[in-house]
Amino acid sequence: MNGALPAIEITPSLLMVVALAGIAALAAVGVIAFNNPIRSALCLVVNFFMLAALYFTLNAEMIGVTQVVVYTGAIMVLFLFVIMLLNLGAPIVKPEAKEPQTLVGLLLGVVLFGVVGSQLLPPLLSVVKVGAADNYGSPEALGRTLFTQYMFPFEAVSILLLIGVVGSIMLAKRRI
Amino acid sequence: MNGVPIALYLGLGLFMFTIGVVGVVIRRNPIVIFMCIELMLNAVNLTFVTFARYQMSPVPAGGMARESSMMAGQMMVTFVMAVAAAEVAVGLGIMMAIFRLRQNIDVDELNILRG
Amino acid sequence: MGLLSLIIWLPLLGSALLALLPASVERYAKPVAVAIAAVTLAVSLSLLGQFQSGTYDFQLKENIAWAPAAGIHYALGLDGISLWLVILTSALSLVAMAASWYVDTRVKAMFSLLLLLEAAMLGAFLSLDLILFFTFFELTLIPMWLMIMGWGNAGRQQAANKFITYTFVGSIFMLVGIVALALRYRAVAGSLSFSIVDIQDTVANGQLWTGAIVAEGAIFWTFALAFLIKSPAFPFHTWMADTYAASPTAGPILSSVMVKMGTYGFLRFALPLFPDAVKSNAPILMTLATIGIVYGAVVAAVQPDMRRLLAFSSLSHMGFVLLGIFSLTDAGLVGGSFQQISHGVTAGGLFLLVGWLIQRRQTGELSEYGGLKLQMPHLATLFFLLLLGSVGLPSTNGFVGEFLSLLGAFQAGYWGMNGLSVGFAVVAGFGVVLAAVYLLILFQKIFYGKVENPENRRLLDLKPWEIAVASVLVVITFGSGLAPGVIIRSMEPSLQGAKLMATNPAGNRPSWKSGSPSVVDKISEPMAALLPVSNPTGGNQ
Amino acid sequence: MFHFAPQTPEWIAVLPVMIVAIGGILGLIVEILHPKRDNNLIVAVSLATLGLAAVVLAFQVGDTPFDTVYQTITRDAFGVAIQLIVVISTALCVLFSESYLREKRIAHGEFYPLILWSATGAMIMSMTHNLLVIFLGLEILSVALYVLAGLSRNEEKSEESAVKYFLLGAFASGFLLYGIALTYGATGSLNVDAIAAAWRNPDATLHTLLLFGLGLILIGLGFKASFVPFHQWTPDVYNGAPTNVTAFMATVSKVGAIAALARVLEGADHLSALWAPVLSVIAVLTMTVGNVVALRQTDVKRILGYSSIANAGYLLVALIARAGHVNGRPADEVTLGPVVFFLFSYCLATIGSFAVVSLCAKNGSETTTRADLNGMAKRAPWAAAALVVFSASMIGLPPTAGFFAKLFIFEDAERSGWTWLAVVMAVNSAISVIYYLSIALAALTDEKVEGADLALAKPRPVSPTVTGAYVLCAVGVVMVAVFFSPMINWIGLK
Amino acid sequence: MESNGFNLIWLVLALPLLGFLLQALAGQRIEKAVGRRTLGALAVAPIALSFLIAVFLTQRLAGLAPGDRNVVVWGGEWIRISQLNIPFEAIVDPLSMTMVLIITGIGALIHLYATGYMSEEREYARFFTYLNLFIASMLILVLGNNLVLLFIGWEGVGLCSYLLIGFWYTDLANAKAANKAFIVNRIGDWSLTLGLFLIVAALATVFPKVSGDRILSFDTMLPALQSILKDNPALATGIALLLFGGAAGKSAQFPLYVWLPDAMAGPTPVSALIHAATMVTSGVVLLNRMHVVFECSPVASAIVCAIGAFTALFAALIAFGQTDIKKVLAYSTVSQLGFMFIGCGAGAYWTGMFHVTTHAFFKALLFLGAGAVIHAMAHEQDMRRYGKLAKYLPITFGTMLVGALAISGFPLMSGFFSKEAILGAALAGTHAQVDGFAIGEWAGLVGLVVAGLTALYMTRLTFLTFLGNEERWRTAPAEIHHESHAVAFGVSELLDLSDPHGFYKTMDSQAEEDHAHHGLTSDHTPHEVGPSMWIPLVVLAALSVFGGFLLQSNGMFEHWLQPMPLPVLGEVRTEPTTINLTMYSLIAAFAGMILGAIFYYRGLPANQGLDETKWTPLRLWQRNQFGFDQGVTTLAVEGGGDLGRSLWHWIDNGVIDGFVRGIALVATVSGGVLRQIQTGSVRLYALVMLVGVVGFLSYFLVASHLAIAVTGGR
Repeated sequence: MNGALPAIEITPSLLMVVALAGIAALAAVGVIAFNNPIRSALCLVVNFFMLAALYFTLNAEMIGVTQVVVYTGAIMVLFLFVIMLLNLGAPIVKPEAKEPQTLVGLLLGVVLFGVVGSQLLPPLLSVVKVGAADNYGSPEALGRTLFTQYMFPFEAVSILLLIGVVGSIMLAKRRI
Repeated sequence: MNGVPIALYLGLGLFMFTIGVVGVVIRRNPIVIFMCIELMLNAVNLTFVTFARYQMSPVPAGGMARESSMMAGQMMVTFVMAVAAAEVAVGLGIMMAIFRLRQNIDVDELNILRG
Repeated sequence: MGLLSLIIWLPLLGSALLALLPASVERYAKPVAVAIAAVTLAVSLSLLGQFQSGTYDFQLKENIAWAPAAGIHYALGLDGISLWLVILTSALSLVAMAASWYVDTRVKAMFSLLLLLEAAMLGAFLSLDLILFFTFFELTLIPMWLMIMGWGNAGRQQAANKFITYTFVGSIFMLVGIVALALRYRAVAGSLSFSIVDIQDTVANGQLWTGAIVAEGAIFWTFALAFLIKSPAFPFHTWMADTYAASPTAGPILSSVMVKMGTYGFLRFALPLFPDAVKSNAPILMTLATIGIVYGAVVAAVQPDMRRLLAFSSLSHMGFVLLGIFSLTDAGLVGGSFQQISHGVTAGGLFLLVGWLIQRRQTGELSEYGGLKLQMPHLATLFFLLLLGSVGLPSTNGFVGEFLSLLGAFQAGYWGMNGLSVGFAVVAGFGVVLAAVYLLILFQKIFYGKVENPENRRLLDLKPWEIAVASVLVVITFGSGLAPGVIIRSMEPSLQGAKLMATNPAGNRPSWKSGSPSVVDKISEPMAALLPVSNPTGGNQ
Repeated sequence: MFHFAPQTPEWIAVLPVMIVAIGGILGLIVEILHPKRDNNLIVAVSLATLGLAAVVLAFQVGDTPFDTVYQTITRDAFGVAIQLIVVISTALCVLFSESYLREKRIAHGEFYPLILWSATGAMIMSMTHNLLVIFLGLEILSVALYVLAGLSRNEEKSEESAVKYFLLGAFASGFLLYGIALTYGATGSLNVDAIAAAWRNPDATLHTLLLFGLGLILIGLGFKASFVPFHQWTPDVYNGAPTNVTAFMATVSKVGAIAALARVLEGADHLSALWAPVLSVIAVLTMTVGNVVALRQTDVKRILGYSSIANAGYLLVALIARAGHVNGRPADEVTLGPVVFFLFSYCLATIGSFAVVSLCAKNGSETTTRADLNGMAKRAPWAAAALVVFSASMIGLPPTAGFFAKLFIFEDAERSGWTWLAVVMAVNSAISVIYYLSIALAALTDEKVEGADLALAKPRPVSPTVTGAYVLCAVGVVMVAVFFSPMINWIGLK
Repeated sequence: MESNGFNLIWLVLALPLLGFLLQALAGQRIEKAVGRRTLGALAVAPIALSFLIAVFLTQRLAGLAPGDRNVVVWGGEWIRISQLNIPFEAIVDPLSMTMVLIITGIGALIHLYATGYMSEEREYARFFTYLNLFIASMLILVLGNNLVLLFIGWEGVGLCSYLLIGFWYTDLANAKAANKAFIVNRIGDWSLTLGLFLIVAALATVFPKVSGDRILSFDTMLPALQSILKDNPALATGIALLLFGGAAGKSAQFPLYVWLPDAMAGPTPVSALIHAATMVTSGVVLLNRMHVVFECSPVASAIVCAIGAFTALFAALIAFGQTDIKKVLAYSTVSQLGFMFIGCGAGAYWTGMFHVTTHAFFKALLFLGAGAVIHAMAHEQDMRRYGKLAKYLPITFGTMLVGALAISGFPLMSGFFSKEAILGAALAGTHAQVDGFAIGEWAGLVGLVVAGLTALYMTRLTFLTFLGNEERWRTAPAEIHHESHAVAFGVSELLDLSDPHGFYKTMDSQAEEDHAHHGLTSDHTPHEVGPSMWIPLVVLAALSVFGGFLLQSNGMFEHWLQPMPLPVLGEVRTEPTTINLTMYSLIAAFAGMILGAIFYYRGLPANQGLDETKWTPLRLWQRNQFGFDQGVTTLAVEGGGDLGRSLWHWIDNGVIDGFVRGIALVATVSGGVLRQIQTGSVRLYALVMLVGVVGFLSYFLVASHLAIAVTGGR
């Protein structure tokens, strides 16, 4: 598989996916590039939306919906809420751009991307065949699976959520 | 959607993951770091869904093996979202707590504990 | 429960009993502890009646599987080597209690620790399982440390930490060696065992070490390191002087038994288990012993503190033990083992007297003393008599041990390392001269001259009971010097066994497990050990 | 489509987890009903449920192993043993918590439900071959711990440790997840048993995916187990978190991580020729860094933190030694016995040590340098004695559990051809003597007279529950050694 | 040999031992109860009784055929290991009985003398305890039937010597002299031990299969040694020299003589008994006992001869320079011991013993006489403060004059015969030689010179002490040393301290008198000593006059000792053929006496007076033993001390502990370095983790390619 790059047929769907992915990638860069946390958060929201769209291109409708509801709707709101609450809107921290740590971090990021990407991406450029049924992402499929095969994780996650609830109460309550 | 190479999705996932990692390493605002972690999780989610969709791996023939396989990735994403929610609740709580104590959340200044 | 268990558990439980005693009955702590120790001594002495000499095999054996899966046993046994050490230990524990009689603070704890130490040392001398031995070996450290810290003198913290660090690090290496040995045994025998009887059997028939010279040497040195630090031998002795100087009165007395665990370890474990390594490393160990003898003596002579002086004297005297053992001759082994006992008695006695003196004067600095002979004639006499044992005057026990050790070292020259070992005997012999130097200096500085220090003029002589206790040691010193046969007869077969385990070629070594039909008979011809093995006709020219 | 055949799950396998989780809920209810009361009832409830879980687990010892709940749950001797360790450790932590928390003025009733739920996380991690379940268990364990680390909300160091633990923990979870994703991509399954099948497939791309995935999973779990270079959070967090939480973190959290790691490596055994070398390097680094850096520490909690790093290295040696199938050892000979045994002895000694250290807390504050232990022998003689036993066990001296634990690892490593690793471990054990000894001796040393606050130095009565905790630990450490063989036979791992 | 009838020998040994135990355990009580006289009698009696028994046994021994005079008496087992049996056994033969007679006979006389001499001293009982123990040890030395048993006595007498030299221990100088004696002796003992080891090793070559019973016993050992060493002179030389090293230590031969002059710090009876008559001769006894070895080695014999001769000359020269009366006698002893070794070295062992015997008579006499003088002169020992004492001390003078003549070799007195025999053997002997160079002859010539010197310094002593023209103590009294009584300064306050254990005195009853001599003052009038002291003097004087003649007549002594078991050499001639020995030795003796009389008849020459600035450098040098002792002692004491201290500081504290500290430092420093990255920063931790991740994945990247390459992707 290591020969010349296989010819890829340019289709509209491909172009759309490339566009979505491009925006998502840009937004991701924005998250770490902006000094202001609010801007970062907004970039993250954009990124999450793009991801939701990409899930739809993968036929994972239920996941895509959940992505919008959970991440964009709940988690990011929470983030923004905290940022506002703590009055962190202004960039209170010194810019990191000139620190050696930033340089080393970026360098390592490049290496990480290079190491993994160089092995994974070229051979997979030619894989275009989807193996899953088209309705595999339907709520029905998810629901059936969740309550049969994944009943134990489903029970277990309830403990986790309970911890989340009790934990945040504990962290927030006034009585010390 | 046919015709899109899996490498595109995986590449985006890897890129987002890397950006998230780099962000954790270079940013000093714990909220931003946390957001970068969320970015990593989303990259992972994308990867899961991609693999679930493309089903590259051979799976034992017969039975519901293939179906199990394509659902597994999505299940994982579902649970990751649940976990992320819990983590956010707790994580932001912790940050609030320390902010109340110090009025400052620059992670580089969190260094009483060292050595 | 067998007799040997009784000997170990009596003081151990006694120690626990004392520790748990309510503080309100603290005043009974001393008599109770002494009673327990006395009973222990009585039981130890009763071993003499049970003991059969004439065999190197273990007697009164006890064996309870402790952790069969790991091959660990609660295995006890007695032979000629351990017999006298057991008696010495239980006797000196009583002496240590006598030395601690004037302790006023935390009496209960002190005597509880003394009993614990006694139990641990007895356990170490009676164990036939490496892990059991190691357990007891280590168990001595904490009580000793606590005694130094709790009742010690100036500089105790540093000394105590030095003591425990040095001895502990050494023994950790031994633990590693023990495990490695057991693993090696498992490799040849199929199952783990820490029993020296088991392991030695495979050594005797050559299974264990064939083709594993390096492993044998390495494991031997882990043991040797621990024992050398414990004994202590040059250059591992530096913990000793500080420890002795900072210890409470009982410390050095028990310590002079504790150091025997090192030399005993060589006899019990190193010789039977690592024969080839012992043979090839004997010159090194004899060199260390010889250096220790002379070095200890030279340095002892300039010590400003009497306990330090006696500490270095111990270094010197224990050198003879080591020298004798590693001469791997009958005379040397008997001499070394005998020297163990006699050093215990004389050094223990000297430390006892020094301790009483220090308790009266609260200092060990020699410059604080002088002229005490006029003031305390009984102390002076007893001190001098014990000192004679330490000097190695013929007719004292010290002479027998040193003489035979040196003779053994000299003879070792006829066994594969000509010249070198004669050199050992010559140089080590000079240590005997130097012993006179530092001990006479010690005596002179304490007892001769005029009483210059007004503090000393207040002193009364020893009390009758003190005189009685010390006199017993004096009697032993001279008694065992004049009639050493009692001791030698019972220890010799075991020592011969150990020697043959170390020196015979694989396949012809005696074994505790499967005996040895031929070799022992052949060797019991008296002159055989004097024979030049390598060179049957040549003299030492 | 997607009509997966219904199965009747054998809930008995998850009964212990359920009991503990419900125990937490009961505790929460009690707290809600009586918010201002003392927490004795909650403690009692917690201990009772943990005890019940232990009893249930004890009855499961020796049963035939089986998978259930659609292969998400595995019940085998290893899992039961690990769960027992988790339950016992949690109970011991709970036992000494109340007195400590009250002394530190942070006696929140919610502590107990959270610690119980956290324990269920560790239990879940040990009883599955499913990566999803492992991940969930890990998160249950961790999220509760993030909260608990910040329990002492007026203490900056406690909050700081919570932030650090949370950020780095979530970061590591990211790697773990990405690793699971790649593994999933290669195997099409979330079950570790599928790795072997995927490895047999000749597709090189899948191999690469698998290897990267496996590597990232190891990193994610290695973080929890504190392997170098993913260890740096350990001393800081151990230092800052309340002592009882630290005890829990150092033991239960590590047990869970090691158990999951064992499961993963078991699944990836066919790849062991690839991962064993790199893990052996990590093991050496972990042991050495842990021990060497510990030498320079003065804070006992930090020392124990570094000690836990070093112990993680020893455990890794045990895990590597298990990759022995490749060395031709008969499969039935290679068990996880050494790992379990080491974990148990480590937990007992560590919890005991922290229980003793928790006595340093006074009137809402707590300093835990070695000097703070001085005088322990007078204030609480049994605590000092117990600390000596714990140190001996950590060093690995007979006749304590620690000796047998290390002995087993040595033996396993030697038999599997990892003798050099065993030697490194031995040398490290020798180095560790110094700092363990320093802790034990510090407790036995008297206070310095000058500058000591005599009022504080006066003996304070030690709560019987704390005493109970460390005495139980000490007795356990010795009894495990004494009744070593019966125990090993009972648990069925050797 | 049958030991029938000789078991009494144990009684000879036991009596002094009993005396010792009695004195040690009950001496003070007896003294308090019945007084010193009885105690003294109890001390003398065992020795005297022993002497009587010894006489009886000697007669019985003499009654045996010469070849049978070699009786071993079994005593019991001592050290026994399978290869070696060293029992308690006594040997009764002419050599041992001769010594027993000297020891008990002279010993009894000196005990008697001491009862008077010590009558004013504290710790009377302690003195006799030591003295009785000494007799017992000395008897063990001569009676022991093997070298190890001999060694008990050998060190035992050394111990007693130590105790007695340091008898007045409140003066530290005495204590140091005692230490020196013991330590120097130990050096000799070291050599002796090594010789013993070498013997054992040598024996091992001929006793391969023989039972090892008693191989060190003389009756077994000597024949064996003879058979081995006959063909192995090098081994013989080795053993002989090591044994001689021991003998040189005990018998104060160069260079180990240094302890003997200092030993004069002990009470004078001790000097007479131990440091003149008995102990110092044990080296000669050893050589006699082990003569087989020496006879096999001409080289060793030559060395013995040479050292003997050198010591004789060296010590005689030093003796001439001394002013302390006891020091003169001490160096004289060293010198005479040198004579004895000349005789032994020449192969005529009996001559050495002969001189031992006569020397025991006259040197004991001289010392006791000196003691009487010192006693009379308030413990003043400096001859420069004596003069004209003959007037006050007639008996002492008379007997000492006899002694001086005897040692000077005045014809027909005892010293004359023994010295004659030695010089004769030396000059005639051919045994002591190295490569054909006969050292014996040269030694004999030196001996003649020394004989002259002996006469000279003895004359000097006699004149300075007893004759002359002024009573010099009247013009130059000794400086009076005021003993600083360490009175209870501040002690009473100390007594107030708490004393829960009863360690301390409660009342101020402790200002005890230290032993203090009253100095010699100008109005001092010396008095003759009492009968307990002069009777021994007279007896010894008689022996000094007639002893030599009696023993010499008909070669009695020679025949008594000569058929010692196993002679290797043939008969050793004691009459030189080349020169007329008698004439030369008479010339030497008389020349010495006449010269001495000329120099000193007027009294003390100014250049030897109290004012030492007027001394010639040569004399000063002579007096200081030519600087040898001082040099050696300084080197040993200071050098040893420096060595010890520097070893202690450099090796112990520096190298060893430094090494340990270094290791600890390396560990903690590397720990510290690793700590540097533990900054507390989350970002840094994450970065380090990232490094780990990247490294880990890179490894897998490489490894997977390698694995695929190797396995072809399993």
